[in-house]
Amino acid sequence: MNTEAMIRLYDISKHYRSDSAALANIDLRIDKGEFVYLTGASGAGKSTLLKLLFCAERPDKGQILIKGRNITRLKSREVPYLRRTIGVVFQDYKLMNSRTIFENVAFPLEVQGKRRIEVGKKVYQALKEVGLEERMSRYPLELSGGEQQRIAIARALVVGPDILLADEPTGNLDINVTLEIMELFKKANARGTTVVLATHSQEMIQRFPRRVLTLEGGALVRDESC
Amino acid sequence: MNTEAMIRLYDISKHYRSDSAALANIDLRIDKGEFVYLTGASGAGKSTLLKLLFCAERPDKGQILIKGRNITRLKSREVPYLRRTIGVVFQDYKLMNSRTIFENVAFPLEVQGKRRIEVGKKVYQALKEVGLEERMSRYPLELSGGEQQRIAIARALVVGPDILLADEPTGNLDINVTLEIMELFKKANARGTTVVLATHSQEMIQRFPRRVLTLEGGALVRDESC
Amino acid sequence: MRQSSFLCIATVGTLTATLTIIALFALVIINLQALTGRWSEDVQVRAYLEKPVRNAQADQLRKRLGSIDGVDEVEFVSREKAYSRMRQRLENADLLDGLSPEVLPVSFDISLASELRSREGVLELLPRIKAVLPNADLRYGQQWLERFESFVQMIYAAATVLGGFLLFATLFIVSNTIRLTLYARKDELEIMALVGATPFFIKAPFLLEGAAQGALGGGLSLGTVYLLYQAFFREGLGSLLFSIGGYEIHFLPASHQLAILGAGVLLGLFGSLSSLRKFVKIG
Amino acid sequence: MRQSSFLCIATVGTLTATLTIIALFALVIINLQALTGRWSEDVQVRAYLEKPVRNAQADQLRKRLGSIDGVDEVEFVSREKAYSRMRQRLENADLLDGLSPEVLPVSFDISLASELRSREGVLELLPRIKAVLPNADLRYGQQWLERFESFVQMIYAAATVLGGFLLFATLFIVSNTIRLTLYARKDELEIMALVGATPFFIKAPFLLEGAAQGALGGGLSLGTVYLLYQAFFREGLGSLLFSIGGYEIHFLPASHQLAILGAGVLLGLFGSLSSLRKFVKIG
Ligand SMILES: Nc1ncnc2c1ncn2[C@@H]1O[C@H](COP(=O)(O)OP(=O)(O)OP(=O)(O)O)[C@@H](O)[C@H]1O
Ligand SMILES: Nc1ncnc2c1ncn2[C@@H]1O[C@H](COP(=O)(O)OP(=O)(O)OP(=O)(O)O)[C@@H](O)[C@H]1O
Ligand SMILES: [Mg+2]
Ligand SMILES: [Mg+2]
Repeated sequence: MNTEAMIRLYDISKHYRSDSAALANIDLRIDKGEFVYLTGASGAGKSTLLKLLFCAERPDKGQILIKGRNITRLKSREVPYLRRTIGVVFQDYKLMNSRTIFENVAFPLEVQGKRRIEVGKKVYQALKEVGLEERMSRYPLELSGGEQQRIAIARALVVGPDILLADEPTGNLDINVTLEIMELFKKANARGTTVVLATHSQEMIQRFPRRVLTLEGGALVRDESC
Repeated sequence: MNTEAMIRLYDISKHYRSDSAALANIDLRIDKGEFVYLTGASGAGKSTLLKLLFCAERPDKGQILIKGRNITRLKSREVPYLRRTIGVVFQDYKLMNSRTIFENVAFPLEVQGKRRIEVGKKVYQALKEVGLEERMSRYPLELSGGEQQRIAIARALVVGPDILLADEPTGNLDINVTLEIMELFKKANARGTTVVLATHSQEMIQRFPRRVLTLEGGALVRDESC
Repeated sequence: MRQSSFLCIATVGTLTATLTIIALFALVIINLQALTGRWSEDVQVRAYLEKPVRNAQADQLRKRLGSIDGVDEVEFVSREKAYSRMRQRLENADLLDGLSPEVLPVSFDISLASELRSREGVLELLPRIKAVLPNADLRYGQQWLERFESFVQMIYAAATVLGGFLLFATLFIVSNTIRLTLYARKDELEIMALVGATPFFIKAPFLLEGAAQGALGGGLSLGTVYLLYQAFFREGLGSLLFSIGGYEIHFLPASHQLAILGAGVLLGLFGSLSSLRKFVKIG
Repeated sequence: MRQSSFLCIATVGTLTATLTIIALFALVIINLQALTGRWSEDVQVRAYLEKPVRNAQADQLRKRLGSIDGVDEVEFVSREKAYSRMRQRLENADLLDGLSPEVLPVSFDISLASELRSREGVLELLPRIKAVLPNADLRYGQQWLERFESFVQMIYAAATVLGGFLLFATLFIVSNTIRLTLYARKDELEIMALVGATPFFIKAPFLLEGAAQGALGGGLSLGTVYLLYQAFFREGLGSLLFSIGGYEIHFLPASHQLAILGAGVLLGLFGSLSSLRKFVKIG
């Protein structure tokens, strides 16, 4: 435990409804530069855990530290600045349908006030890495499911985030594209990005063995380093 | 070729944009009671092909027969009646967010004017088969990604359709649930439903070997019966 | 349909607001009409005769005048009557000291059939009176009558343009609002079509909802106008208007109330219908 | 923002419709005000004296009357003047055959300071005149003046209620419409927040858009009103109104035009602002 803790959860619980817990008493430490799988059955709480990490949901109980900072009671005007250091691939993509692919991927950069030329270059680069630079001027609804998913990945990676949270990022992708995407994640990881990847795919975990966190009914039941 | 043809495509082409073909010169015959995989890389045209079969898109060229009937130039007031014989699992689920899970699954039955008691029984049964009968009174956005996907499957199966078109129906499901869902599809298939399942998962195809159609850049490049 | 309560409130609210404007407008116009209708009852022609006439002759003239088409009643004002009237009108009777009845002209007071009680009606009637009394001096309070009438006419003309535009704007705003609420639900409309619903099956509940919202909006607007009427028009104006001669400001008559409700239902119905045509597309 | 052209049209259209109603309303009220203001210039008091006075005395009285607070001008009407006026007024001069100037009363025509040219003003002034001329008979066209005034007042009161409600309804309808357009884009607003945009970054373009739409709506409404004015009010009414004494119906003055534009911008801005508060939520 010499390395720095990137994400630290202390006794986290989350209930959407009073009768059932989506997450229960989670304690967890993820170090800087780690690559972690988050797995578990459908409805186990994977997405919920990720949502807590970028303040899309707030825990009912417990504390969350990101880079040593307690984000549990972050003021809402500070939330955007936290989010800028985190790239998120949403399970349902969350692309803006009235904006082009280019504008979608450029958005997180514009939010940070980056210069136009820089934005253009970075967006092109990110789209090229997911193989969709030719779709740049289309709208999300004009793309196939897998293409939309890759746009979501490009948007998460374009800012060079400290943390990458990817929720089922290859659910709609064939194996070849999945391998390419995993290469991208590993490259980002090698550059220092801490990666948390929620997935149900055992195949992926076997091909790229890393530390695996397993949720079951909201509880963290296993934490295996490979 | 003694069995009856359920789906018949003659020289089908589809362009969303003039510069590139989503589907090109597809000829295809799927018999009544068959179980067929539709595979291919992301953007190969799988979803487009399925969309043509229930008239969500119209081909630019060629003819499509469903149960011997040419649907290429179906009048728009006849389209609903075609769709009632086809269950569709959409790649992006397409649940109605302002209606409860129960109402979502009941909708295709109500459309057909089924009696209230019958609707209630069938919906409960269908939700039970995907393991979500307890989520009945929630709204789609209150479910996890995989749960929403299973609701979409329940809605497609609840009517006992002649044809089931499933577009990446287990992309967000872990292996256990996937196996259960495949059992459901096989059961429906055994009852006489013709199944066309678009997927990128080689694992699924290996576990349940069936006829596999492979698309590449809009062209049908392989048609392998196991 | 939990999430759509905002959409529902938006539609009903807009319907209520626009119908209230229309109804308030109708309230004002109807009362102006009633008030000016009442005042116009005073319009009459007075014919001063060139020289005094004997009673028998006056009687004969009175009959001839009375038989004119458009004349309601005729009263002969003899010199004595004119003098006593003047006496009555002047507070300070001393003024009449130097005046004897003989210097006053005799006249006929001719009241008009109700449909002629306007400047135009008077102008139509004058030649017919002139035919009977060629040398009489005919007076009918020109200046004030003309002003009053042009005033009323200006208001009616303005009301017509404003009211016409109001109706048009209401139609536009309401159908716009309904279209927006359906736009917000367009994904859902699309999904319904994709799982086999016929256009009628999709539209029917929205049309019913539109009609119900329209009826509700109509009812609420009538309620609002009634409250405004009670708060501002009836009491407040009653004390403001010192000499409207016992005229009491009315609320909208039942027929108009029904028309507002009906307009609400029709707006809701056709607003939904026209927008649904746009958003419900099969295949 | 391709798909949102419908939303944009909806907002601008609603803004245009509502602002047009307001502007038309203002147009009518402003012209009524100008017209009645002009007519009220005729309001004057005529004081009939009990008995004839000599010129010197008349002059003295005239001066005293003229120095009364609220009196504008005073004219002495001698018997001769009264006779010639009557002659002028009566078409058929034969009527005056039996009449000599001596039977007519002398009077003062007292015109009022502009702020007193109303029934109330007259009533305020009467005692002061009475103080100078205790026995005179004071007349000021009571009946017509009263009616005309109560009529005007009723219209103003109605205009105030209607106008107030109109402003309120406009505010409601416009902010409602803008809220609906933002509701239709609420997924997008949510996504922006999720990828790290600050509320200001999200809101700024929508506020700008709202202000621009408001300005556009204001401009279009002014254009619409100008067209309606040209088509209906100026020509059409001009020929309808036979005796408004050369009064020409005006278009809205520049200050009001600016106010309409400003109202559009403010409506767009605050409509967006209040709705954005509802839909832009971080964390
Ligand atoms: N907004 C919500 N309101 C109520 N319940 C919710 C909500 N979101 C999720 N849940 C419930 O919380 C539990 C955990 O959901 P979560 O989305 O975290 O699961 P998951 O592990 O991501 O599953 P999946 O693999 O299917 O995406 C589920 O039972 C789900 O029904
Ligand atoms: N509405 C549309 N407008 C324009 N192009 C489209 C549209 N829908 C799909 N396309 C394009 O057509 C091609 C085929 O799309 P399709 O959705 O059929 O692919 P797919 O095989 O289902 O891919 P995936 O596995 O990623 O879902 C893609 O290149 C896509 O970009
Ligand atoms: Mg999930
Ligand atoms: Mg697809």
